[in-house]
Amino acid sequence: MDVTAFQTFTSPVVLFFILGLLAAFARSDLAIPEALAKGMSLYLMAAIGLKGGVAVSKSGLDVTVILALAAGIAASFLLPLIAYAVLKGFGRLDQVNAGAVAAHYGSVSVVTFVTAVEIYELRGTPPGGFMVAVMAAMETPAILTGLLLARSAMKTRQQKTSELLHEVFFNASVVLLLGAFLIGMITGPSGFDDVAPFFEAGFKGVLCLFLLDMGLIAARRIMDTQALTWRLGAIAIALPLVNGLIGTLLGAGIGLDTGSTAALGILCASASYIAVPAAMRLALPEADPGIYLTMSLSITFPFNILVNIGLVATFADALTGRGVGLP
Amino acid sequence: MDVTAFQTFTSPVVLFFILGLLAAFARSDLAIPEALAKGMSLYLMAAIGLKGGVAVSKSGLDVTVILALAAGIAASFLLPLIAYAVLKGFGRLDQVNAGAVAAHYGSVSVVTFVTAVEIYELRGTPPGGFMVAVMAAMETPAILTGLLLARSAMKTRQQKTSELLHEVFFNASVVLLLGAFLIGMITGPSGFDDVAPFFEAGFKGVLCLFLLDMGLIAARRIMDTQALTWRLGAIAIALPLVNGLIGTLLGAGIGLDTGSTAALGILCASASYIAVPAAMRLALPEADPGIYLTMSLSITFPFNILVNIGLVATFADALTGRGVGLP
Amino acid sequence: MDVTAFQTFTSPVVLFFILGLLAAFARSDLAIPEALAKGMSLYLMAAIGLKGGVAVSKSGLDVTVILALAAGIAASFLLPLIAYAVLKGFGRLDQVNAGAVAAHYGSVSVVTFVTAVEIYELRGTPPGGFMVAVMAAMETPAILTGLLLARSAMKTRQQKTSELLHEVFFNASVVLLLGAFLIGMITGPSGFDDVAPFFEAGFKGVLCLFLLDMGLIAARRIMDTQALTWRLGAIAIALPLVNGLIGTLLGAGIGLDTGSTAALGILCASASYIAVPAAMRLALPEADPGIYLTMSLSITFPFNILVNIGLVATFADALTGRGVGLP
Amino acid sequence: MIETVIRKRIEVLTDTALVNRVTSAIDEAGITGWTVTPVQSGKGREGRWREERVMGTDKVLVLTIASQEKAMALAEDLAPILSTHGLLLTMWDVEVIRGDRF
Amino acid sequence: MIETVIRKRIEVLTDTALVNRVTSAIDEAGITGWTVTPVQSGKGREGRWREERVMGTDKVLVLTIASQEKAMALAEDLAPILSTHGLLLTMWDVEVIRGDRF
Amino acid sequence: MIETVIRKRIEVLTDTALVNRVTSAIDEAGITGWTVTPVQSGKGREGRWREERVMGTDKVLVLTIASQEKAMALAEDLAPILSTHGLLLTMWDVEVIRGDRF
Ligand SMILES: Nc1ncnc2c1ncn2[C@@H]1O[C@H](COP(=O)(O)O)[C@@H](O)[C@H]1O
Ligand SMILES: Nc1ncnc2c1ncn2[C@@H]1O[C@H](COP(=O)(O)O)[C@@H](O)[C@H]1O
Ligand SMILES: Nc1ncnc2c1ncn2[C@@H]1O[C@H](COP(=O)(O)O)[C@@H](O)[C@H]1O
Ligand code: NA
Ligand code: NA
Ligand code: NA
Repeated sequence: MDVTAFQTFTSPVVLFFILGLLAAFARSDLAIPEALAKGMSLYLMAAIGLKGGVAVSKSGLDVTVILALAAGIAASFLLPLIAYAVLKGFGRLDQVNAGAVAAHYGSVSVVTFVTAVEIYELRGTPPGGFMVAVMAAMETPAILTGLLLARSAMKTRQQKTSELLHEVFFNASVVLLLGAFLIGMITGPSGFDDVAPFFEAGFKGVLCLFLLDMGLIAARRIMDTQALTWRLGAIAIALPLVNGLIGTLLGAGIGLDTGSTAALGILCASASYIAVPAAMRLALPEADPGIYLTMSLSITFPFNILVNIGLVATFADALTGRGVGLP
Repeated sequence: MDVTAFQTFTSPVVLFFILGLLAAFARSDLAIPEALAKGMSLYLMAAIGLKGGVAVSKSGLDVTVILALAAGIAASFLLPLIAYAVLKGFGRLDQVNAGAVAAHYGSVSVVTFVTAVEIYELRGTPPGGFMVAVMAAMETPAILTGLLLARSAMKTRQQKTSELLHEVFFNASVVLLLGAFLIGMITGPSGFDDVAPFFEAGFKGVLCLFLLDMGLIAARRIMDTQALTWRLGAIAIALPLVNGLIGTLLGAGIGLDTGSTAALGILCASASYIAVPAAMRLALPEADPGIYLTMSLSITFPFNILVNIGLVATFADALTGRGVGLP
Repeated sequence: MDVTAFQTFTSPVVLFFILGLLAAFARSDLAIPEALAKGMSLYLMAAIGLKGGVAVSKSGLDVTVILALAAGIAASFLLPLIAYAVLKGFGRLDQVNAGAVAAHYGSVSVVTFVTAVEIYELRGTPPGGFMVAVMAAMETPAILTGLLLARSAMKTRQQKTSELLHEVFFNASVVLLLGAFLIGMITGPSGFDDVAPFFEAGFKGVLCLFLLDMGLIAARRIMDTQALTWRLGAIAIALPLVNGLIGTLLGAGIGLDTGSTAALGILCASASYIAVPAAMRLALPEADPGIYLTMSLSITFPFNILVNIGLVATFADALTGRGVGLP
Repeated sequence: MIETVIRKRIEVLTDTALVNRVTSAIDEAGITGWTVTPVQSGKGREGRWREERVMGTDKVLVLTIASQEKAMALAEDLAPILSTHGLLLTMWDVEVIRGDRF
Repeated sequence: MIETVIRKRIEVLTDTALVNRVTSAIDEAGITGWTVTPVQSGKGREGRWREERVMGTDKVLVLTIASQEKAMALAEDLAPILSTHGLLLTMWDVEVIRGDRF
Repeated sequence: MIETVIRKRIEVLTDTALVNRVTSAIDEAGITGWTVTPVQSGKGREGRWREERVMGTDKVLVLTIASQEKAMALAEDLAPILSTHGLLLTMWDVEVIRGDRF
């Protein structure tokens, strides 16, 4: 664990995130143009999708992959239930806000996953390529659970369900991740070689700049917010710990290798701050973005990047017996 | 031909284009920010210009190059005449719209050319570097022919001719393509080595994302349009076939190698959707962009990328005897 | 010197700058989207900062570095005094405008420095990595001197000093340069390897496109300006010559190697066109941006890129005995 | 002298996620068109929003020109979601040329 | 109390390709300045345009503040190309401070 | 029929560097919020500015909706820096729905 924690803090990727946090706290005017930030997130999703697909085209799809997909989807459906109970009870949120926040914690954060993969590769326990498909599959089920939990309290003109389902299944990140994954599977390693200098060599550098931006945004939001209580802050730390534990147990339980187990753990631990907020704006406009964005983006996200990626890895090591992962 | 067609559909570049088409048809909200799309097109033009110039600095300029330039310019001037006749007759367009559309089909599409070069290199028949200069030379003559054809029907305050000529000869893509071409010729291979990691290694990856965007745009336009008749749709398929044939015959006739012959074919087959529409907005505001953009961008462009690049290559093989191209 | 001058004009980086100048003078509509230009400048600062930090992590900090920092800071404080005298006397500017312009010439231009480093590396006299820290340290002292010089003439509501100091010390470029420098020092060469394909391999290519944009902007500004007299134009050439001389003498005097001596020279010779104008807008709104931007951006910047980088290098060679620099 | 007529100009500040709802309300009101312009940042009762566009919480301004009567129909249609969805609607009279288009 | 005067605010929606034509009309009308703001998408009689900015069909909004008289001169000057070139012009009265500038 | 009330709409064109000064003036005037929209280029007495955003000389448009009284307080507060800092302020009456918010 010492090694992991140490590696985390000498990785340029994490250091750029910290630089972003510090710059924002010091009220520097450093900012990444919006178009660039969107472009970088499209690039990261295309790259991670492609790499996953190429990996699966090499290893093939087997029963482990099916199990991992099933486990991920089940977790995304069910984790919001725990979150909802805690948020309504200890967190003192009303039904609508508790449902909205719960949906975020069942879904996943692409950048947390990507950062974890980088760090797990450095440790010698790279997750399997199919975990990208698991991530894409976990993005949306939580939204449905969250809406069901909040629904009875909803007063306004209902979003048409078909419209919402469409939004949920064809949102940009799901389409791009799965599309690039399929392209990677079709072209395989030889087709990927052509585009590898762009999608592989540039990857970590882009991730550095993207995390710089995320640090700036996370810190600015927490400085501007008025909506956050200490109870909600505590939950935003507790949920990734608990969910990370559950995910890691699940991964080890279905027999994943060390890296994939940790990756499933961090997927469960991470909270969405792109796809789910967009869906909530449409479907639960009464819920307060000041609550769900600040919790997922300004507390859980940094906690996962700086601490939890390492914790989950250590736990996965213990459960699976380190060295099982293919280096 | 089987091999070519197969290669086309396992190339990540083409697959990303198809992903874009499908995502837009499924009404996904996937979109590339405008600034990024413009940046990528500047990058592609700078890179293709540089590479062409470096290639010519190695091979030198000879009579073949002069002939290819002359053939390209002549084709750009004359191809609109065929298009105009078909558009007015079979297509039932009025004089102004027929002239405007004809200008597009005489000019060229940079991205079609670039994609063709990638695919022809994979096949082992790379076009000569000087074809970049031919492409730049073919961008604008067609605009003049199109305007002459439409002119007698023009009613509004005339665009000053000098203003228009300036717009035509100093438009961004001509300046950047020829400028980068000259820079490539001046610096030569040794100077290019410095910037190759950026302009060469990243090229195919950027092309992937750019074609993803083009797929999104082409599909969205055809879903939104009301201006298109089946006659015009048919012409938007027939013209690239006929013009591709003419261009390939021309290339073989002046003794170009296989790759360059196919490249001249695809230049003739391709239709502009950047430079010419901009010029038409200024010079022929009465013409309907709903017609010329939908034809060139939403029908001819995908047809060229998915089908015609392969057809033209096969035809060029037959005419020149495959294997003449330097692999 | 012949060699240097020749190398300058076959470097793609400089040629793209010239292309930008020519395209703007020909009134082409070529333009780089704003978000992209900002993104490229962030990239260049992060990359140069990282590289400097990694270099220092290898070589360690010693007395030379301290001396270079002290010399740079002193120069930034004091060079505006010379500039101010010339601008008020020969240049016939009033106190406020003379102070504002003087601040620009004491501060530095990141892109001029970066271009010089590229060219000095080609010549075999790379500057030390610590010069990046010197550059960051030189950005802001000149602002204080310039304000002191102009202050007694200031009439409007004073910018709160604390606010201004904050703006000055936490402005985006200082934070990013020093932050990336520290990250480079912490991660060292091994951590940098991961991100090198992005930050190192792409560097010169990005610099090409960025200088293309700078050429466009510099030329367009000079065509649009009405504020410039021939006296001010002459000063915008004379100051970089004189300041470059002073900086080079200073560098040789404190015993820097050839490359670092030339780098200190070009830092003194360069004039800010990003950080200082922004500070002047806040602190000296009465000063005319038409004067200070046109001088620093449209005259001094091109003069440095095209001529002075070479001159300063030749002078540094003579002073230090070429070959002292570590190639 | 050219002739101008009076029309209503309506501007609606809305989350990007809701822009389709606003534009389809415009279409349903029988208005000929609309234009979307970008927005950078802002502050309201929910505090500042600034860089959250990566997070899908960015906003745009939808502007449309319509006759008095169609404008009121649009305002009527959007009224219920104005407060629940945090929309901001302003409208005023403008002069337009070729007013028959609107 | 500060004093305000009434001026006309004119906004012209135009293709980017035509922006020079509009701004030179403003200059010719003797108006002191203008400001160009970006536009993202829209719908008109020709259907939607959205992502076509790569294609040179993007639009901008040109806004200018002028005296009543200069504003009418500008409107007069632009009127002939309003329909042929798909421009959209609206104008209304605004209060400005330091009105002598305009 | 929905009810609308009249409020002032104020738009201030300002250097990006000064946007904090403008928005804090809005906050101090007790106005509930503001919105910042981007600007691309322009021309004024100092000549054109166009691509200088890399140079920190870009501008934005700050818009705010307020009651007549608060609007005048804001205008009063900004008046001194309008000419020194090259700001451009226009205001006019608009109809809003749910006017109690402003
Ligand atoms: N009623 C309207 N309100 C606001 N914008 C409009 C309106 N009608 C047209 N537009 C804009 O003007 C552009 C050209 O319209 P048109 O000339 O009808 O194709 C459209 O794409 C819209 O951006
Ligand atoms: N009459 C005007 N109408 C619209 N915008 C203007 C006008 N005059 C000036 N501007 C804008 O205000 C900025 C500063 O103007 P100035 O203070 O005259 O240099 C210009 O760059 C324009 O963007
Ligand atoms: N008085 C106002 N003037 C201009 N824009 C406002 C005003 N109040 C709110 N806004 C904008 O509307 C958004 C939502 O406001 P709210 O619903 O109060 O959170 C804010 O983020 C601002 O961009
Ligand atoms: Na989760
Ligand atoms: Na053609
Ligand atoms: Na200097």
